[in-house]
Amino acid sequence: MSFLTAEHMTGGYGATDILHDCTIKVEQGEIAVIVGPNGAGKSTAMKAVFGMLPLREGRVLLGETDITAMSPQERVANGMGFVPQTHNVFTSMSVEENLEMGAYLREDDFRGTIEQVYDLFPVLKEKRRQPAGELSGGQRQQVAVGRALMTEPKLLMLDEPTAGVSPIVMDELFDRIIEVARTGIAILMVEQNARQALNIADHGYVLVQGRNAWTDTGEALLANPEVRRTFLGG
Amino acid sequence: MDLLNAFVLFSNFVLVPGVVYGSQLALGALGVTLVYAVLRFSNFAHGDLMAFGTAGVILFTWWLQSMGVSAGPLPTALIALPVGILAAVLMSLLMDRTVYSFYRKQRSAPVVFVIASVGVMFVLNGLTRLIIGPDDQRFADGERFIIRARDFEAWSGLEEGLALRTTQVLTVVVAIIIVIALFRFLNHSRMGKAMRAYSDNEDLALLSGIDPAKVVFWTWVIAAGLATVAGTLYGLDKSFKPFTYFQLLLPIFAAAIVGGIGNPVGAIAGGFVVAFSEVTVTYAYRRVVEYVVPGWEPDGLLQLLSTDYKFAVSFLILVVVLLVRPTGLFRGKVI
Amino acid sequence: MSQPLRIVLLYSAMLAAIAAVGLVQSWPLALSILNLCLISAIMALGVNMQWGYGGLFNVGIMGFAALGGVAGVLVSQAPRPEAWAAGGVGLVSALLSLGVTVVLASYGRKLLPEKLRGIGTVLIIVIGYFVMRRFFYPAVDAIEAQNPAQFGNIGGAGAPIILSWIVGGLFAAGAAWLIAKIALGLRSDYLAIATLGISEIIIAVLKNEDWLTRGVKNVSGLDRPVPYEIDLQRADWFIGWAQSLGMDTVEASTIFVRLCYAALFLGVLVILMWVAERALNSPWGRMMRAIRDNRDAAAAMGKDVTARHIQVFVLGSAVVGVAGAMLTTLDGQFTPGTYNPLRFTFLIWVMVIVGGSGNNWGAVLGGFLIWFTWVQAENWGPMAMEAVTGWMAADSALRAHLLDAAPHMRLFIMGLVLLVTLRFFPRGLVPEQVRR
Amino acid sequence: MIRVEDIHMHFGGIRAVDGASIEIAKGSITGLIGPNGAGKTTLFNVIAGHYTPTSGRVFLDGEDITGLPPHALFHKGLLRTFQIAHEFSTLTVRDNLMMVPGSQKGEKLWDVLLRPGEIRRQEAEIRAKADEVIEFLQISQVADELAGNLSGGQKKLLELGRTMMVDAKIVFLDEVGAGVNRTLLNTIGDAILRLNRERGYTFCMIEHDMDFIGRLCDPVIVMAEGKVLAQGTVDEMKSDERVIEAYLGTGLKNKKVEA
Amino acid sequence: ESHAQTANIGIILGFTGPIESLTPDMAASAELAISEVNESGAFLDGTVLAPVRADSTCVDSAAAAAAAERLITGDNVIGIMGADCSGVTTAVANNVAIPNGVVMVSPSATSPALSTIEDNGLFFRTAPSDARQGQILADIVTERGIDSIAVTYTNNDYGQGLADAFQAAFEEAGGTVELVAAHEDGRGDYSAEVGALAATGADALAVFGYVDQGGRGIIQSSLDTGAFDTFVLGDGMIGDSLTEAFGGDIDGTFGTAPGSDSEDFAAFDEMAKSAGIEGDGPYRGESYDAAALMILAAQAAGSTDRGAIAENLIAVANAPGEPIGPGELGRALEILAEGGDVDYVGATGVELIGPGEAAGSYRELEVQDGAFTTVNIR
Ligand SMILES: Nc1ncnc2c1ncn2[C@@H]1O[C@H](COP(=O)(O)OP(=O)(O)OP(=O)(O)O)[C@@H](O)[C@H]1O
Ligand SMILES: Nc1ncnc2c1ncn2[C@@H]1O[C@H](COP(=O)(O)OP(=O)(O)OP(=O)(O)O)[C@@H](O)[C@H]1O
Ligand SMILES: [Mg+2]
Ligand SMILES: [Mg+2]
Repeated sequence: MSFLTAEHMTGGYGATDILHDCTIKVEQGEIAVIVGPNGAGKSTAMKAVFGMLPLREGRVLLGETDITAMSPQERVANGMGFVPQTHNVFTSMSVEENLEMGAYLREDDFRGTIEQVYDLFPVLKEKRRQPAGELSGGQRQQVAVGRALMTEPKLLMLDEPTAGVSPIVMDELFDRIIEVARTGIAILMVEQNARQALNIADHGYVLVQGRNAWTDTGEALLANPEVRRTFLGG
Repeated sequence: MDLLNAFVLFSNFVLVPGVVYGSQLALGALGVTLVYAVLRFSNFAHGDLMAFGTAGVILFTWWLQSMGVSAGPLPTALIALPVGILAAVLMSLLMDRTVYSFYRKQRSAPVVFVIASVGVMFVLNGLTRLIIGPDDQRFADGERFIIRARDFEAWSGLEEGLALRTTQVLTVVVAIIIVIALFRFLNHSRMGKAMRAYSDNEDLALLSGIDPAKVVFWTWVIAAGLATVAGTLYGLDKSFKPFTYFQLLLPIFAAAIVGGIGNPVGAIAGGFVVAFSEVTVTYAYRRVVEYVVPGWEPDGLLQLLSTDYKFAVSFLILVVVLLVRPTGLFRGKVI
Repeated sequence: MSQPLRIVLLYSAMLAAIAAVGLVQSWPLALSILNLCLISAIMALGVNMQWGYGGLFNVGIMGFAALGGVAGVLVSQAPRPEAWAAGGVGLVSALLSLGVTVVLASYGRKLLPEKLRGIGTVLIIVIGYFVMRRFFYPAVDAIEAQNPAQFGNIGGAGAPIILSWIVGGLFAAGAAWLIAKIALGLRSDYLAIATLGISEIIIAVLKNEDWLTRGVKNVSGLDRPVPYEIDLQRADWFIGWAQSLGMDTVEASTIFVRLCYAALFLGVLVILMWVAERALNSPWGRMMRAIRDNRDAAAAMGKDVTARHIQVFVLGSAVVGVAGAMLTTLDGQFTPGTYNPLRFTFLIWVMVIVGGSGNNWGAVLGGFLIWFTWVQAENWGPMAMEAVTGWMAADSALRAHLLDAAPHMRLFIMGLVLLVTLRFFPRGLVPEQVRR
Repeated sequence: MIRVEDIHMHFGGIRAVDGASIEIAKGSITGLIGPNGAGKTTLFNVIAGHYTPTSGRVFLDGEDITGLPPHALFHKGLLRTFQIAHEFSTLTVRDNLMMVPGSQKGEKLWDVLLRPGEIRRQEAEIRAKADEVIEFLQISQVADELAGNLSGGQKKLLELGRTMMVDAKIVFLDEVGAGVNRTLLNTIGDAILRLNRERGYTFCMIEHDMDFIGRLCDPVIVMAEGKVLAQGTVDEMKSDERVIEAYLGTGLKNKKVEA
Repeated sequence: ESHAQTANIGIILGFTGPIESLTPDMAASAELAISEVNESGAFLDGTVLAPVRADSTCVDSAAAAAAAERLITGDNVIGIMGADCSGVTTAVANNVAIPNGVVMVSPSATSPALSTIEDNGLFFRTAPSDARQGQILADIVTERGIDSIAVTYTNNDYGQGLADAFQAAFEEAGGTVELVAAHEDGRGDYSAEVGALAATGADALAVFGYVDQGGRGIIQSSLDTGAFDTFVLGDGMIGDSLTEAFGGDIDGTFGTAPGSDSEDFAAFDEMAKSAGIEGDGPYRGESYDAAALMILAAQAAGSTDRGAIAENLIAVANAPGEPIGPGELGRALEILAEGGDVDYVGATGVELIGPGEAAGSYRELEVQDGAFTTVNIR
């Protein structure tokens, strides 16, 4: 019984299903990575797990509790954090306010966490007063991840966190993600920088057209020639 | 001395009325701007919401007066204010429940909300007249003047008088207080930030654990409150007539937008821009000039433009401002 | 439901409703409603071009409609040589000096050296303004002195009023072009308030410049493109014809006249509709939708966004102008007081959105539905109130109060209809279709 | 082909681009890399006419094009993609592509009314072309989907696809790779090479994926803090201290410990 | 009687829109005449009259025409009391009433242009023309020794017509009009107008508007700023709500209102109040008279035939005949039934001249100790 269990998820945005009996599991302290071609349904799967997509079939369990019916903000309250792929910052609010919004539900003093985020992404400290909408693509991405970290979730979901960030930041980010995982947080992320991602992943899911195509450990998938050829660019 | 006369004259006919009318518009514009900022649409029902809330205040005021309650020198309406606000709030929430919430779920385009608000406007328009009728209603009481023009002349020994009314001072004071309060609320309170976040990116607000229902609720509470206060102050200062309140909608929107819609500070600035562009441009400066430049007796009235064009002028100035600052004086939203 | 089917159903429902009015109340009424529906539909079509295709938030419709009306006066009114004799020269010279000023000012900006540019232009404009006043006011006074009770204005060209439909379109187009040049840089609500402002200015001018169209003194008794009922009632051929149909001559005449109008209006609507449909379903329409979706990307893909915006803004306004002229023709009079934003701007917007913006069939249907409700609510309101208060004691104060308020149920019902329709058709009765 | 002379682009106090001068040789595939916020996208926006620079000049084949509007530059054969996808969300994917070609008869109202025949013919051609591109980008299954409903990566592909609809002189690609599946990215890489070799397109691309840059680009320009930091072949850059320090870094510190 | 047949009378006024606050009382006054007749039971051997209201919106000609169309072809009214604002009135007359041969009696449309429409003798009005009132006001002002005055008028044909007439007459008589400024009704704020008017330093301010519209606003802010304290009022401004609002502050203010002698109007006012018409806006008397005239004309014609009513209207309005005041409709009906002649005077001293226009005489009123009192008849 894993920490997050999303099984047999079937559903879509309209008439046609995008996900077909898709299952994803994450353990606490582990990193699970979803890879797959564009339009395979990775982001959709993430949204489904987070309750932003009506599921026709399947259920989502967090720990013991069935959260299939929960609204997104309730899931946040239950310790889930999510960084969407697009539109993932409050463009009209300053960088700092973006981080504060991440800590919206926290009653304790979160100054410390903000500082940690600034250590992780020094640029943001310089730009703390600037509206996030004026940031560069990569800077936005950093704000987005920072926002999610602020919630101090038990399960952190990231949809392509490294898209458009420079290599140095990407490495930093992965390092940080590993550290976060070490603190016992479950991490589920979608990545197109699949090699680096699978490198640090405990489990990998390859999604094709809304179905689980391969499911294995990170190393195993990296080793799998078929997977390499068709999804990791040889 | 003459300069002083000139100044008093100018204040009496331009400065004071301008400031007061400006604050009245500003209070209205604040409500519009808030709804726009958070719920992302221009709420055409605001004028009639003002009328509705004020009607509530008036009815309760009458009852108080019949009970012999009064606020001494201040208008009784101030005591009745909470009741009117409550009425307006309930109405707004009802309208949100029955009308707007549906389109939020649908994720309809802003313009659909705007048109829906026109529908709400019609409905409120009918209701208000059903309750209190279309006629002119007077409910001001207490001390009307702080100082009358004549008394001022006598007191100051100047040739020109300066009249100051309780309601005028009241309006300005309240306006200032509300603005400051609202500003702190939006920028420093938790709910205030949540509102801005929600208005910026609804989905992401969800992901931060913000409860949209709460945000919407508070937005309407504040907007309705503002509407009622603005309406009541206006009614006290001038007089209450539902149709006039509908007419106020245009200058109010003008104010909100020229200031930069979605931006509270802008709403205030806009209010004054509109008010003063109405008053100053059409004022006949002859007597002021006669004081300032002794000996010169201009034969004309030194009126830049006839008052027939007062409304047109205020809009003209507005357009010009927008051409210089395309998103209003204070960088408003673009949706 | 497929779109064509839906269109057929809704349109026949609408026509049935109008027919019902004819059967239950009277045919002249039904027809006069129909005529206004047609005009409203054309206005809605114009607005739809600007919003539905171009995403331009024009809230100055009132102004363009009014300009169309002005055309009605200037085209059809009898010429008034004495007025021109009195102030013609002055007026023309005023216009000339205005033109000269504009030209000088614009050239001045280029020619003058950097430093003097600002003050230079201002100076030119100020001087020009006073020169213009010099000619303008005497001329105007002279003209307005000419029998003010009856005329006191420059009269018109004495041409058949139907020409004014074209001229009105041109007037509106001209104004729109100017406005576009100035204001189209603005986005969404900022453009809205700017256009609103400009339309208010137009109306203010029409109300106060008596020499042009008599200001608030109104121009009435404009001639008609169709026969007068009175004449028909006196014409033997018509009387005979009416009797052969077994109809009362008076009613027959009113019906006949309204049918003539209906035919004319329908003609215009059909032509415009044909053009609009062609345009919307062409690569041009695709380009407009692209621009509406994302200006930057469209520009990057080589589309001249500004030019397209001006184009569609001018076209849409012209259509509104035509409708405005038609309305003046139907009323047989021009009354600046008529033009208020609620009736001539917001109501039209309601038509477009309820009908379905971005879809010509929708906009037209919206025009029909909303006008129909607008007029019928006028007596539904009181009827509803009667029904509501029926059970109360005849002399109860509450009942009296409610009945007094009955007329205001008009707006109330209007609002309800609007909200309900929009509730069940959030994207409009005939929504913009996704072209697959 | 493109010469950029000492461009400054300031937003209020922020110096997004602060005196950058670059040359893009005809027929080259020039890479533009640099840390987040270095000013790359802003520079693109200046070149493509979306911003008028605070100071500095841009030349296309020796002609000064500073401050020309984007649509004018398009007709001069200068195309660009957007880092944050700018799809036409209420148009289908196919229409997104079909609207691109310039000087379409059907975009002139008169012709629309008077020359339906010609237009139909032209549309047929454009449609065929669009379908080719769709085929190539492997998005046929969503060809008739509204672009607004595409997945993040699909939108990026659409961005690229639009530049393939016309014969361009020079194409600016702003991180087309970000969020695109690596296998597909390789095929895209091949396509870029082919367009470059066979049709003589000049490319300038911003990328953060060094393998991709490595495969395609020569030379590579490195920007940092609004200025050009270094320039040369990929390998030179990879070994350039400043570049490593500012941009590349030294790879993952903690490798994953086996569970 | 149960078997009595009924006839409808149309009342088309702007129940919604700019003058929505004036019209209810106007309509009620017209209905007052109708119920008076019904109670008398003397109309066309017991025919019962039923008022049918319709909304002219005051501004929307098209909507007004449609509403009138409904009255005439739907409810087949015998005649129409209305419309109010000149714009819609002209539209209704030209496009609906006249084509259908239906009588229209407007209580408030004063536009001179209406005198010249080809009305086939179908259009009448009980509101006197502006020209005459302007003249009279000018006389009064000069007599009171005021020689410089500022004028503001509500920006419609009534206001402008009256202002023009007044200015002409006043300057004729040697006075100076410092400034004529229009004001729009229903605006939020009038300090701009008052500022300009005050700057003229004129002795008094003439206000030609409506008592509970812009006119009130102007007076309000004039008093507040101490700009003027003497006002010259047109008929639209006469009303107790004005004195209730400003009481003694406007003592010495004077103006004119239609009405041959104060008794008649007082009598009407009496009836109105007792019938529960609290308000005191303008045109109530005219509305009552308008309805009364149509009914009497029908009685004189001995039928509710539309054409016949038109033919008899002038006759009942003017001498010769027994003068009829307000509240005497029953008597009038009797007389007419017996084939006698009546000269309807009504609340406002109706006298129809030329093409169906009223040439009423005027009462000169002055505010004394915070109440309007008639000081003279002209
Ligand atoms: N409109 C703007 N207003 C203010 N600052 C801006 C604006 N656009 C960009 N900036 C700032 O300019 C700098 C450069 O932005 P730019 O988007 O060019 O970076 P970049 O090199 O594209 O980075 P990335 O690789 O992350 O896309 C950033 O620091 C950003 O904050
Ligand atoms: N809002 C939406 N409405 C309808 N269809 C959608 C919507 N969003 C995505 N889709 C469709 O669902 C499919 C999967 O989308 P999704 O975003 O999950 O892909 P993905 O695996 O995240 O791809 P990428 O790697 O490019 O992000 C795509 O074919 C897309 O067209
Ligand atoms: Mg995705
Ligand atoms: Mg970038």
